[in-house]
Amino acid sequence: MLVGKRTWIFENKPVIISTGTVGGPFEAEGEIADDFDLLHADLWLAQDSYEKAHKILFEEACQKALEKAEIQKEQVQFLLAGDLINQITPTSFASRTIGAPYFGLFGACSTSMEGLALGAYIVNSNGAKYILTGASSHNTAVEKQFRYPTEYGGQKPPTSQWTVTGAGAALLSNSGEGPCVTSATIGRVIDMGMTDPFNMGGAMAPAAVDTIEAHLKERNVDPSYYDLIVTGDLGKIGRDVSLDLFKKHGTPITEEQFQDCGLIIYRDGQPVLSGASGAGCSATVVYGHLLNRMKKGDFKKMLVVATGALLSPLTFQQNETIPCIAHAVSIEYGEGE
Amino acid sequence: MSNNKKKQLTPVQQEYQELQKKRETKRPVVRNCIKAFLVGGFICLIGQLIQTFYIYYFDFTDQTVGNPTVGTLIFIVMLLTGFGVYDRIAQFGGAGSAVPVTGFGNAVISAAIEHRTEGFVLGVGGNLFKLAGSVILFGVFSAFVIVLIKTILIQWGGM
Amino acid sequence: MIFFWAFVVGGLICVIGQIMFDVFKLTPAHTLSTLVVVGAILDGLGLYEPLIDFAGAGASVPITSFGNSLVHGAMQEAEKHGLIGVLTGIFEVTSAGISSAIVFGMIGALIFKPKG
Amino acid sequence: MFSKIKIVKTYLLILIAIGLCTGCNGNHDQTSNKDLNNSQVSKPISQSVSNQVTENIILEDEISKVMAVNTDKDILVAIKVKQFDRFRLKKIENKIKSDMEKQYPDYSILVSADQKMYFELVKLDEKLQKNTMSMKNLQKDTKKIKSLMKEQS
Repeated sequence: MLVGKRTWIFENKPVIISTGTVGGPFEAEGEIADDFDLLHADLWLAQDSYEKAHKILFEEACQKALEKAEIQKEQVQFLLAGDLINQITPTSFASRTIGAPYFGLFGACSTSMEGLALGAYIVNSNGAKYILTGASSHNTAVEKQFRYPTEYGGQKPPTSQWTVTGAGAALLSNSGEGPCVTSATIGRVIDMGMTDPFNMGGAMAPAAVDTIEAHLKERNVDPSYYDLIVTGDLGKIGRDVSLDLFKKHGTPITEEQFQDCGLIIYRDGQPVLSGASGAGCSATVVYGHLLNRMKKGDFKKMLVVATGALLSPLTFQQNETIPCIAHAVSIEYGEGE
Repeated sequence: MSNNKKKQLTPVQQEYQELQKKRETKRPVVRNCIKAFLVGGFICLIGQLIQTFYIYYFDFTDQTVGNPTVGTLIFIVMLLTGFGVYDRIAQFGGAGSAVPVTGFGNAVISAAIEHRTEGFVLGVGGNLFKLAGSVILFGVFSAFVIVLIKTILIQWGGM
Repeated sequence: MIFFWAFVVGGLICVIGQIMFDVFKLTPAHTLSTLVVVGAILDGLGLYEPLIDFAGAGASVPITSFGNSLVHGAMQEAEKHGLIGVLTGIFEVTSAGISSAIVFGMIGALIFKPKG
Repeated sequence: MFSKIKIVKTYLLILIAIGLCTGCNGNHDQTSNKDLNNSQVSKPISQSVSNQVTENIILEDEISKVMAVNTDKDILVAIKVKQFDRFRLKKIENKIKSDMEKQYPDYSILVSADQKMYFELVKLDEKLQKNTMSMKNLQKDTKKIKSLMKEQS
C-alpha cells in the first residue's frame, strides 16, 4: 500500500526466512567475521579472473540462503539482484547457474535495499511465494573498473573508502519465521554537485538524509520508533555530514541510533581510510551481522538505508558531477507475532 | 576552472558543499610532502648508486649510463609490482613513488598484469599504456613543439 | 656528495608532485603529464642539463627527465638533418625507458597475477 | 594451466639472469686481463706533462680534484668540479680545454668531468706508477677512453 508519495507499507509482512553471506580474506580479519556464513582466504576463489570470483561469491551467498531455509532453487520464483561491474555480469552469470526468473538491478551500492524493497512488494501483493534478493561486490574487480589496476601505486586520500569483497542474499517469503519487512521508501536521485570520486560518503549523505526524512514523514513515525537507523556505506565523513544535516533540519536522530555498515564491518587499524563501501557492504552487514543481532534480541526495529553513488569512470572523466540515491527498508522482529 | 564550476551550482548545492567541507578529512599535505620527499629521494639515491656502479664496473659514462640505470630500475619495479609491494609503498610515499621513472614503470606493468585475464592481445596489448600513455603523448608532443620552435629560431633567426 | 644531492633534488621534485596531488587535486596522470611537459620546457631553455650535472640521478630519475631527453633526442637530430629530424629524433634518447617498460610489462604479465 | 605458468616462469627467470650476466660481464673481463700479459716493460713513460697540467688546473677555483695522463700525442684530463659549480660543468670543461690547447698546441687534448673518465685515469695512473705498462698499451688504453667519451647516449 502506498502512503505519501514514495513509501510502501507491507501489511502482509513478508518475512526474511533465511540469509546467506559470503566474505573475502580482508573481511575475515574484520570486526564481524563471525557473522559470515562463509569466508574465503583466497581473493581469487580459485578462479582465473576476479570477475569470475565475483560471480562465485554471489552464487555461494544464494546457495547458503537456500540451504538454511531448506528450499530448492526451483522453488524460487524471482531473483532480484545486482552488483557494480559493467552490465552487472557477475550477478547475471550467477543467475544463469541458479536458474530462477531474474530481474537484474543496478542501484550502485544501494542495490541491496532496492532488491529487498521490490522483493517485499512482490511478495506482499501475492506476486510470489519465494523471492531471492541480494547484492555483491569484489574489491579488486571493482577497483579495476572504477579506479586503477590493483597493483598500480596511486595514493588514496583519507576520504576514500575500501570496497568490500562479499555477497549477501536474503530469501523472502509470505510466511515463516524471521524478521519482517514492514515498509520501504524509494529514493530520489540527489545531486549536490560533488565531483570527487574519492569522497563518496560526502556525495551520498544528502541522498540518505532525504530518504530517511521522507520515510519518517510519510510513515508518520518519530525517529525514536526505530532502535537503529543504519546507512549502507556513508563511511566516517558521510555519517558525520548526515548527522549535521539532521541537526540542521531539526530531525531528532541520535548519534547512538544512527550507524553505518561501512563503519561496522572492519576493525580499527585495517587500512580502510574513511570506511567500507560497495554493494556487498550493506548486503553482508545487514543480512549477516545485523539480522543476527536482531534475532538475539539486541533490538527490534531497524531502518536500513542503502546508499549508492551513480557514477561511472566515464562520467567522472567527462567532468560530470556524482548523482546519488538511497533506498530505505524497515525490518522489524518480534512484535505482533 | 573550479570557479566556473562553482558558478553553475545552485545555492542549495553550494550551501551543502560548504557544510560538507567542514567534515571532510583534510589531506595531511605537509606530512605527505615529507613522505614524498623521503621516498622520492630514496629512489633517486638508489638510481645514483646503480649509476655509479655501472660507471665504475662497466664501460658506461655519465652520458650513456642513463639507459641501463632506467632499465634496471624498471626491472626492480616489475618485481615489486608483481609481488604486490609497490602499491603499498605508493600509499605511503604518494608522489615520491609516482614521479620517479619507477612510477612510470609501475603504471605500465600493473596495467599489463591486471588485464592479462582479457588475453595477451586485447588485454595486455590494448591496456599497456592505459595510464602511462598520457605521459608519452604529452612528452612527445611538447618536445616536438619545443624543438620545432628552437630549430626555426636557430635556422631563420640566426641565433 | 653527489649521493646527497641526488636525494635532495629528487626528493624535492617529488614534493612538487605531491603538492600537485594534494593541493591542486590533480590525478596522477595529470600530474605526471604536467611534469613531463615542464621537463621538456626546461630543457628547451637549456636549464635541465645543468640540473642533471648537479644532481645526477636526482634529476635523471624523476619523470621530468623524460621530457628532457625527448627534447634532447629531437634537438640532436634537428641539428643534423634540419626540420625533418625533429620528428625522427624524438625517441632517439628515451627509448630505454619505454622499451624496458614494455618488455618488463610483458614479462610481468607472463609471470605475475595481481595480488589485490 | 598453473604448472605450465610455473615452468614458463622459471625459464624466463633463468633467461633473464643469463642475459644480465653475459651481457655485462663480457666487456669487463677483456679490458682488465689484457695488460697482465704484457708486463715486461722497460723504461717508465714520462708523465711530466700531465704532472704539470695537474698542478696548473688544481689552482682553478671550481676544481676539487684533477687526474691527468699523457702519451706523446694525447693529454687526457679528468676533473672533479666542486658541487655548486657543477651547474656550469660544460662551460668549465670548455674553458680548461681551450686554455690547455693554447698551452700545449702539440697535443690532442681531452678534458672531461665525467666520472668514468676519472675512474679510468686513476687506474691508468696506478699502472704507470707501478711501471707495468708499455707505450703501446698506454696508447691503446687512451684510444679506448677517447672513443668511450665520444659515445652519446
